[in-house]
Amino acid sequence: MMRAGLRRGDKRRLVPRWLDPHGRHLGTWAFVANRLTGLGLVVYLYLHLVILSTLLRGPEAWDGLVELFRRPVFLAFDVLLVAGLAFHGFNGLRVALVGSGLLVDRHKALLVAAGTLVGLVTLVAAVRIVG
Amino acid sequence: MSSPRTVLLKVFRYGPDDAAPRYDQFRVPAGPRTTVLDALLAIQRRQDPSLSVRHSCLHGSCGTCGMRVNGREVLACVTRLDGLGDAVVVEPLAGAAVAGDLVVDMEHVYRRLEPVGRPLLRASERAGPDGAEAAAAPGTVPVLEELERFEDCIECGLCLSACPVAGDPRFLGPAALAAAERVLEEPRGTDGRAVLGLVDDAHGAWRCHAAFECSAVCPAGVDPGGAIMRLRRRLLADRLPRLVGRYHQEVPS
Amino acid sequence: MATRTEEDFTEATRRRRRPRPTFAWVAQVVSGVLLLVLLTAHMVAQHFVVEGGLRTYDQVIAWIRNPVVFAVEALLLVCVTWHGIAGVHAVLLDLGLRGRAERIVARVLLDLAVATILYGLWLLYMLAFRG
Amino acid sequence: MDAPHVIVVGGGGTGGALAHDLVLRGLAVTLLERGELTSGTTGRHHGLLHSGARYAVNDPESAVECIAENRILRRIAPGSFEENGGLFVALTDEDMDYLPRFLAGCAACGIPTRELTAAEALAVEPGLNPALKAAVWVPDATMDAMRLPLRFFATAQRNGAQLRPFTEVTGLLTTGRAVTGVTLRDHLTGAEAELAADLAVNATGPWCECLAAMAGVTVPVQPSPGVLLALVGRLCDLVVNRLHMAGDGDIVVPQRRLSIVGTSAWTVTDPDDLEVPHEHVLAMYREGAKLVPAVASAAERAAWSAARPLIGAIGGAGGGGGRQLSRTFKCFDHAVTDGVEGFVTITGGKATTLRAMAEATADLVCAKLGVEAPCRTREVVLAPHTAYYTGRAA
Repeated sequence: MMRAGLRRGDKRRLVPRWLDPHGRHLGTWAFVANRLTGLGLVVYLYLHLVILSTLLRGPEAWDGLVELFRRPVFLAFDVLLVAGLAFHGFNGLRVALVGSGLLVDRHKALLVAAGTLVGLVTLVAAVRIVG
Repeated sequence: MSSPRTVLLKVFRYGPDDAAPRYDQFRVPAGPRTTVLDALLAIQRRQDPSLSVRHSCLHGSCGTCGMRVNGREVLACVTRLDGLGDAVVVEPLAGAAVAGDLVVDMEHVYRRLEPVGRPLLRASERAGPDGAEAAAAPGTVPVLEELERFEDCIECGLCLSACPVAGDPRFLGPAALAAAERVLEEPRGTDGRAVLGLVDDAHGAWRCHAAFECSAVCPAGVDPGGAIMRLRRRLLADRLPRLVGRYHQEVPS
Repeated sequence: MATRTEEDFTEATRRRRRPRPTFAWVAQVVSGVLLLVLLTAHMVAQHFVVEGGLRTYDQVIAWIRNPVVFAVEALLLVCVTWHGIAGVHAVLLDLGLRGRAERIVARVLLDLAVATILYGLWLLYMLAFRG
Repeated sequence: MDAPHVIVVGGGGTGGALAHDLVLRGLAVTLLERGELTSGTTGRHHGLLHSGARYAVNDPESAVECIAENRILRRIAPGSFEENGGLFVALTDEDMDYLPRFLAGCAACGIPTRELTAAEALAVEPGLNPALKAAVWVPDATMDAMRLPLRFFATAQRNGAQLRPFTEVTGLLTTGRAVTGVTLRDHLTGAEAELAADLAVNATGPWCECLAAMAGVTVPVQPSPGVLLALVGRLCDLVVNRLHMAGDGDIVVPQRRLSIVGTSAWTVTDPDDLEVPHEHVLAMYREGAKLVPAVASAAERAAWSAARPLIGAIGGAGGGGGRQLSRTFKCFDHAVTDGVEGFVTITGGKATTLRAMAEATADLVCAKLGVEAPCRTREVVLAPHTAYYTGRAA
């Protein structure tokens, strides 16, 4: 009765709020990208362990796998991997600084700097891997 | 003079007895100074009296008319239709229980603010127990400037709606964390240790992911994101010496 | 529906027994910074120090047998697992897990981290000394 | 269970203070408000806690009410005011001629003052027009127009009052000519209902004629809007008033990081239909800048109108007789004025006197219902405004 005028109700939320950065600022996009690259890298970590496990099965198994990985589609994946690592790393540095209360007023500039570094590293990696 | 411009408002509608929310469309005249709240009140008076909306001060100082307009958190009373386009989507704040239409239950804001012990307004130090007469000595108005900062918070809840992770009711959220930082900056007799303990939590200052959406939407210039980061620096300065074994009690100043 | 549940933040703040979350942050920052250094070493060494990069089974095994490499790889494994699992934990936390589910997830992730590190160390050991 | 049930119609400051007063006296209270609490006139005022000095010469009755309530509110609502004080600033020779009458008026009403030279005033408040001739310090203060009333609502709720925002009264239930309840519509659910009461209080401010008409009575109230202008920036720390007879744009109230310039006055019949005449906005800029020059170049945050409920020439409180549009309040027992039982109207007044208005009304309500209970609202310290939101039962 006391709350007669204010009952509860809400529209359903199908995806977590952080996964929907539409219309949001750069900071949220960076946060979402950091999460997605982070999750991707965790997946890669286990993939990597599985692949390295073929070393246990001797030279033939490994060398065959290495041949497979020299196909263009896997080289492109390598570039993507480096880009993801670079983003997560450089943006992570920014988050570590800002999130510890350092250079807080410069958080936007730091994001731009991180983005620039990611671009450079990815470019160099692409040239080296594909070229 | 051309005929007055009109704008199509797509307004979120929901009642406690409804199975699902819907969007109703209203066409309203829009002058250069017409605000989103003006338009909603015009709809309420001339088109659909059942539309529910919160408002009070009409100048962005009470914080009641927070809502999402085209996906962005704003105070409807100081947001002009001009420049928003010909179709404007109006929705209640996210992360709050919708009581009806654009009205949300603000309990989720105040439940977070209360434990921090945020003062309502800054009262200058010269106020005595008898109020007016004790304050009757002009010339001693303290210049607080920097310290005036947090009482700027109008408790509108825009930050909680904009924050990518404040959908979790356990997260203290930007407003309360900024209030905590404000209390620590100028304790005025409050127990800084208790406040520091309150925010040093996985759902406290450390839950923030530094997206700074709160600071982007704050209509009162509070910069909660920056305050959270300062709070974390304070926590690190307090806790780190213990981590490396040199325990010393640092009283937050 | 959306706002208050039985377990709101005031309850969360009452849980005083577990380690202060400040240390969780410090650990994530420290492991992240270490990762940046170790991963750079990991990648640069494998792709640039060895002419043409590590390719064949013999190259890889010889590489791992270097004690410095072994130590770096082992430390890298610990850091990346800690950092990654903590990140996944944060993501799952944002899904709104609470109570029993939250405790189960924390337990499973901890076990997973331990298992990952143990398996990785075993793999390194097998390759370096039994390969 | 057996306590008489009173319905308070109107969720402004007066209704909130009345609900607080009545539950303290042991009555069962339901407060109905068609929108959000304080969404009418209450939330829109400039946030001035009056010292009463503004009325000291012309309207001493209001002035005495103001200074008394100023002291009481600071006591029962600690933390709700900026202890900034106010200045009345003389800019012209005419203002200086008014100064002695002003000081005498304040003294007669018991309002503490302190005369300041131009240099002293500028030292206290550097934002002032440097061409001022003199100033008088008075115990004005800044309050929060919504959160101070919310403390009354919060306390009333804590003590058992049923507060129902977004619930509009659509009609009155009557038996003969006596009001016995209301019909209402819950705007959130769309549900309509009847609610019986031993007495209904019309606390709808400038809307009080609408409700009175449902009971077949009239109230001599004139909705009188004024334009207020909110500027970006805290242009002064003290409340700055013009030292002259009340006029347009003669006050600048600092409110957090805004500055509010008020106000103008005209009259309307429908308090829902308020214009914001552009020339009034320009007048606020022009007159406000005379007091605080920074007003002229400050960015506009918002301009809006608020309708005061001014009591017209018909009644006037306390023998005010034919005095036009006093700022004091009046409580009407419609059994006495119109022969309608169970219906009381409280109107007039201002934000500073909300508690006094409630006390007078509650005295009348209790007398009518045969309840003997003293007013306790002068002493009871109010709950924080946050309790209104956190204290509601789920």
